[in-house]
Amino acid sequence: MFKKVLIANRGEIAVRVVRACREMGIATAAVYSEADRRALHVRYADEAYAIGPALARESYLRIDRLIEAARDSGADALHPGYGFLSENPALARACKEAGIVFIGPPASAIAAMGDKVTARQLMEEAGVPLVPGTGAGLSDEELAARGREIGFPLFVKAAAGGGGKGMRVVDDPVELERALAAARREAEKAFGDDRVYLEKALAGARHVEIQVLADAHGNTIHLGERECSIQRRHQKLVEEAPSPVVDEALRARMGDVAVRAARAVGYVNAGTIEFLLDGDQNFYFLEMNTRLQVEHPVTEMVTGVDMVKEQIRVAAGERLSVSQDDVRPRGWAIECRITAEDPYNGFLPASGRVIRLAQPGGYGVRVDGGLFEGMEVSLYYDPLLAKLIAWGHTRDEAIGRLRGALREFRIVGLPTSIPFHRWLVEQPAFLDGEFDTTFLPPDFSLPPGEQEEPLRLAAIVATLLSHEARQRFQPRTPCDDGDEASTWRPQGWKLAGRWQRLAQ
Amino acid sequence: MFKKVLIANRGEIAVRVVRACREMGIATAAVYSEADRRALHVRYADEAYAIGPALARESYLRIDRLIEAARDSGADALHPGYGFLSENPALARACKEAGIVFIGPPASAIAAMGDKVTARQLMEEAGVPLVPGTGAGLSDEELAARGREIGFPLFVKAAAGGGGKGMRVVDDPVELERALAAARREAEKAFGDDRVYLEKALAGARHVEIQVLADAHGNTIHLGERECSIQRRHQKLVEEAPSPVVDEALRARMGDVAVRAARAVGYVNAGTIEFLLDGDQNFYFLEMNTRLQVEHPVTEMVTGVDMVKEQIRVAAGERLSVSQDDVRPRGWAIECRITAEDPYNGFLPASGRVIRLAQPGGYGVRVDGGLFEGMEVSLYYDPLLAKLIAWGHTRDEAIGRLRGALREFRIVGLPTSIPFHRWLVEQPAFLDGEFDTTFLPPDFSLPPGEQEEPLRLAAIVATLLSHEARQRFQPRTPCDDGDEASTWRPQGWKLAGRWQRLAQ
Amino acid sequence: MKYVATVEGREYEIELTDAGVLVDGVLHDVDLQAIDGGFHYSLLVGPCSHELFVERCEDVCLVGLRGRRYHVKVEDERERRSGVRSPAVRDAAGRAEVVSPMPGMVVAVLVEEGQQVITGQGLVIVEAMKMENEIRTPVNGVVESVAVAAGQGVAQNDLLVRVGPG
Amino acid sequence: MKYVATVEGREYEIELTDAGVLVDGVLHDVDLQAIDGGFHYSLLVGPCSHELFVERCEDVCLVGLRGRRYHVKVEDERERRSGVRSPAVRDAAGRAEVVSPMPGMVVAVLVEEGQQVITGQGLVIVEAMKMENEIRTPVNGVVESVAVAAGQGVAQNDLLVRVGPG
Repeated sequence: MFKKVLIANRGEIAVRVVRACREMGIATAAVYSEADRRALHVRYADEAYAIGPALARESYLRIDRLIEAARDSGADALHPGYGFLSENPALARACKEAGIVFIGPPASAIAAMGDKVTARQLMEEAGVPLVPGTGAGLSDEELAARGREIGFPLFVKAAAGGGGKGMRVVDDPVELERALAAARREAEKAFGDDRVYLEKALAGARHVEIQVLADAHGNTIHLGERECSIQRRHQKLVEEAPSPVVDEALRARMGDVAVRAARAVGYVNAGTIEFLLDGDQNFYFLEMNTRLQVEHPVTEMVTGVDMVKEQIRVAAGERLSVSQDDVRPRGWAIECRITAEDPYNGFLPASGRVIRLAQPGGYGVRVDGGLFEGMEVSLYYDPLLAKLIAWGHTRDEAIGRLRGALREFRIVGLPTSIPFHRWLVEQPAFLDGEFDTTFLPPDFSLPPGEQEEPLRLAAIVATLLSHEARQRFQPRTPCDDGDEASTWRPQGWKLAGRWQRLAQ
Repeated sequence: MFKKVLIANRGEIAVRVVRACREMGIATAAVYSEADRRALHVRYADEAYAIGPALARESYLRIDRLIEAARDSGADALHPGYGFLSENPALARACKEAGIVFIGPPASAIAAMGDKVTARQLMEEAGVPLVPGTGAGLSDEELAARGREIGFPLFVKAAAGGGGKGMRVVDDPVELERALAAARREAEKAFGDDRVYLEKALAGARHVEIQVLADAHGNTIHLGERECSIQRRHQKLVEEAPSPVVDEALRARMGDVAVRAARAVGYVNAGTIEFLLDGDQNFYFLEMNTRLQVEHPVTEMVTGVDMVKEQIRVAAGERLSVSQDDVRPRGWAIECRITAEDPYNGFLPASGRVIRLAQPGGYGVRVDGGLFEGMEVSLYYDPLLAKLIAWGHTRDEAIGRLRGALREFRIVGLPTSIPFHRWLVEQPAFLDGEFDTTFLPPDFSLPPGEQEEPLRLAAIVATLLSHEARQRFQPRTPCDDGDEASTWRPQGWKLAGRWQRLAQ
Repeated sequence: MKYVATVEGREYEIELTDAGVLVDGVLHDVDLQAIDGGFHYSLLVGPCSHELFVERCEDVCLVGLRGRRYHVKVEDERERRSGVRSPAVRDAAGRAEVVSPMPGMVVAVLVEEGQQVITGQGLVIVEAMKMENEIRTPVNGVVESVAVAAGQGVAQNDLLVRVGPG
Repeated sequence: MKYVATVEGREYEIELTDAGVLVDGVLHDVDLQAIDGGFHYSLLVGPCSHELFVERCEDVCLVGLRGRRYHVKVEDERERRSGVRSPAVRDAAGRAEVVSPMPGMVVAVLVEEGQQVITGQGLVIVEAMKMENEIRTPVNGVVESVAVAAGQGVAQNDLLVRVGPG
C-alpha cells in the first residue's frame, strides 16, 4: 500500500480523500493556492504544499507544480479528485514519468473517453446504444446541415467536454449558429480544444448513470445506478440512488452494458457511465466520466462500499474488496449539492464569509464538506460548498431525513442553494419520483415564498434589535464607548413570560 | 398516528426524538428548564414550554409540569427519552390518566423491571439465567452474612436502580459495610428507595446487551447485541455492535432469551436486556432497561432500523415495521460518548462555554448531539454532550473512521472526553477486541502524552500570539484604542515562505 | 416605543410594550434570546420556536429565517415622518442600464456604441464560476455607451452597457 | 525578539527572526494563520499541518492541540530577569489542604476537628453529576479544620478539610 498520497485538488473532495487515506493509515499531502491557505483540506491533511496564486490555471491546473509538490512530499501516489486535471491524460502521464502512481484509470482510457467523439465510436463498436448525433471536427456549416437532418432540439457539446461545460441546447437553426460560437469559445477556454458535436436532445429522458469499479486483475463490477435528472442548465443539483424508475431487471441490463463499456477501453479504477433513459426503459450512452463523481456518496450509502478506498486499493494493484455478488444495495440515499448560489436570483454565484455554520446531524445524515466558520467563499472555484446526503430505508424516509437536515443546516453570511433544496423536497413531482431532466427550466429561479409569517417574524426581530441598538448608541458619557462595544452582548428580550405563569 | 409529541427530556436525546418525529410528520413540543432556554432541543422543536428552574427535581422530574405542558401543547403522546422519569412508572400512569399516550412500555412492565429484585424473580421463573445474588429488603447484617456466602468481589446494587447509580463493587467484608451505607444514601436520593441487594461480581465478564422491540400485536423481536464493556465506574464510555466475541449461534441464543424475558413482563416498545457474558459463552441476566438506551445508535447503524420511529409506531398501536427475518445486520458500528469530563483528571465533570465547535463529517460518521456554539455546559445535568458513532464494513474500518472523526471533532472552551477516546482507539487490546468490564480501573485517568512535539508547537503559537499582543498593546496615541480593539484580527505569521520559492 | 418595519414591501407597525410586542395592534408574546452573542437567535412567539440569524442590523437588518434572507428596514416614528432613512431609488428614465448580475470576468463584448439592439439580444458575455453567461438587453434601442471591455473583471451590479431609446 | 515559553514544566527559548522562528536555536519555518478571528489557527511548520485552538492568551495561553489543552507561559527576557510574571506558588508547609476536585455539593462530612486520619481515609463526600465522590486524605495526620458542611455547594478547588501533622 501507498505511504503517502498527494491530493491534487481542493474543497470537499480533497477532504473526502484525506479521510479515506487517514482511515487506511496513509499519510496525506494537500496542495493549496494562495486563496486556500486556510481551507479545510489544508488543515486536515498531514502536510500541505503551496502551488501558486488563486487562479486555477496558475495553481490547481499546473501539472508541473503538482508533480513538484508530490516529489517534495515524497508521495508515492496522487489522487486527482474530480474536475481540474482529473480527466486530463497529461496528468496521468506526468505521474507515470515521475514514478508516482496516478489514482485513476490509465491515461489511454482517459484519452479515449475524454474525446467524446472517439468515445462514441468505441461504444458503438462495443454494442453500447448511443443517442443519435454527429462526429466532431465538422465545420459550423456541416454541423448546421447535419443538425437539420437529426432534428431539433439538439445539444451542442464539446468533444473534449464533460459535466455540462461547453454544452448548449438549441431549438432551431438560428439559435444553433449562435450556440456553436459560444460553445467553441467555452470549450477552447475550458479544454484547449474547440471541437464540438451535436447530439439529439431526447424529450422526457432521465439522466441515469451506472457506477463501475475495475481492478487490474480483470474484475469489473457495477454498483448500480444513480438518478441525476434534477439539473439546471445541465448542472446536477440533486442525485439519488437507486432511481425511482429502475427496477432489478433494468438495473442488471444497464449494469451489464456499463461493465462492457468499461472493458472496451481497458478501464481500471472507478468510473461512471452516463445514460439517458427514456420512458420505455430504453437507455443511451451519453459519456463516461473517468474519475470519481461528485455524487459518489449516494452509491456508497446504499451499497456500503467506500469508493475512494476502492480507488486507492485498485491503484495500489490490489483486488477490489467486493465482488458483484457482494453488492446488495440497502435503502435509499439522496444528495443535495449545497452551493454558493442564490436560488432566488437565477442561481447567481455568491461570495462572502461564512460567519456562522451549523451542520445537521443524526441518523442517516452525512455531510461531505469543505465548510468552516471563517471561510471566505470566493468566485475563483466551483460554487460547491458541501454535499448533504440522507439515507433511509425507503425513499420516503430518506426524503424525510433530508427535509429535517435541510432545516438544521445553517450557513450564515452568504446566499446558498439550501432554500432551493427545501423547496424541492416539498414538490409533489419530486416526492412521487416523477421527473426528467427538464424538471427545472434553464432559467429556473426559486419563487419567493408566499407565507406572511416569516416576514412578520423578521420584522419583529429586526425591530427588537434595532431598538436595542438605538438605546445602546446613546452614549451616557463620551468616553466609555470603547470597552462597552467589545463586551456588549445582545440581551434576552422576554416581554411576556410563560414560566412565571406555571411557577406562581 | 400522533399529531404532536411532547418530549419530556433535554439534550441530545430530546434532539434525537425531535428528528424522528419531524421525519414522520409529527409536530414536537419541547420542555425546558431555566438553564435550557437556548438549548438545541428547544430550537429544533416546533414548540417549547418552560417547566421550571434549572434543578432537575424542579423541572425535568416534575410529572405535574410535564403533564401540564403536554396539555397546553395539545400533545397526544409523550416521549420520556432516557434518564429522568423514563423508568418511573408514575409518569407512564400520569400520562394514561391525562389521556396522553406514553411512548414506552406499560407502567406494569416498568415497575416489574424497575424493582431489580422483583425482576430477578420474574426472570428466574421465565428460565433466564441469573448472576448469583440476594434479594432486597435485607438488613445490612443479613446482607453481610449472605455476602460472605456468595463470596467476594460483590456488587452492592440499588433495588430501584439502574445505569450504575447506587452501585458499588466491594472486595471484602469491611468495605461492604461502608459501601452499603453509601449505596443506600445514593439510592434514597436518586430513587427515593434505599433498598439494596448483592450480586456476585463475575471476573473477566463482558457487558453485552440485547435490544428488543415489541408491538401490541404480539410481535417481539431482537436487533442483536451491543458490547458495552468499556466502562469506568460502571459508566459506559464506548459501545459497539456487534460484539467482537458474539457469533451467530450465541447471538441467536441470547436473542431468544431476551425475547423470552421481554414477553415474561408483557413488554411492548423498545427495551434492553443487559447480560454479563463470561469467557465460556455463558451469559447471565443483569437487568432490563425499559426505555431507549443512550447507545441505541450503534444498533441502528448496523440494522438500518430507526428505533425511535419504531417506538412511536408501536406506541400508536401500529405493528413493528420489521420482522425478525428482516433484521440483517451489516457492518460494524462504534459509539463514543463525548462528555464534559476531564479524562486527564479522573474524569472530573467540567463546565464552561463552548466557544468554538467543529463537528466531524464524511462517510459512516454520525453525530447525535445537543451541542452548539455558545452553549453553556453546566453541572446541573448529565455530562453527555454528544455521541459520535462511526460505521464501517468491518470493525477495523469502523475504528479507522472513528479515529479520523475524533481528530476532526473540536469542542473548544472546556475539557471533554475526546482525548480519552483518541487514546482508546490506539490501544492494542481495544483494537483486538480483547477487553472486559475491568479494562478501565475505577480510578482510571488518562496518562499525559509523552510526545515533545505538541509542547513545542504550543510554545511556538503562544509565543507568536503573545508577541503580537505585546506589540498591539503599545498604543500609538492614547485615543485610538477602542475602535482598533473591535476591528483587530490576528494577522498571519509567515516567517518563511514556501510558495515564493516555487514562484521564483 | 413605536416603529415601522418594512420587509419585502410589507409594512408592520410594531410597538414595544410591557405586555408584549404589538404587531399591527395584535399582541405577540415574544422571547428572543441570543445564542452566541450576535448572529444567532432563538425566538419563541407564544410556544412556537423559531431559529433566526441576523447577519447585520444597521440601516437595514438582514435576517435569515427558514433558509431565506430578509432585508428589514426599521424606522421609528420620527425618522419615518422626516423620511430621513428612505433610500434613494435609482431612476434610469427612458434608458436601460444593463448591469452585471454577478461578479465575474467579461469574456466578450458583442455590441458597439451606436448599434441598434432588439430585446433579448446579447450585449456582453460574462464568465463566472467557469460558465459563460450572455447578458441581454431588456429593451429595444441604441447602444449609448459600453462601460467594459473583454478581459475586464466586473463586480455585481457594475454597469456594462447603457441602452438609450432608439 | 527573544522569549521563554514554559509548558508543562518544559522551557523553550524562542526567538522571532526574519528567517523564521528559532526554537532552542533550531530554525522552524512557521506559517500561522487565524481561521476565524481569534480562537482557531492553522499552523504549518515546514509542510506539516496542525490545527490549534487558543482559548485565551493573557498571562498564560491556553492552547488546544490534538485533543489536549496546554497552558503556556510566555515571558520576554526582561520579564524573566525581573521575575515579574512568575505566579505565586501555594505552599502548604507540612499541612495538607484537601480541596474539592470538582464543583458539586457536599453530601456528608465524615470527620471532625481533632480526629486522627490515615492516608486514604474518606473526609468528605461530594456529589457531582449525580455521582457521589469520596474525597480522601493524602496524608496521615489530625484534622485541623473542616471548612464545609453537608448540603453546602462547593466550587472546584474550594478548601474542604485541612489536615495537620499528627
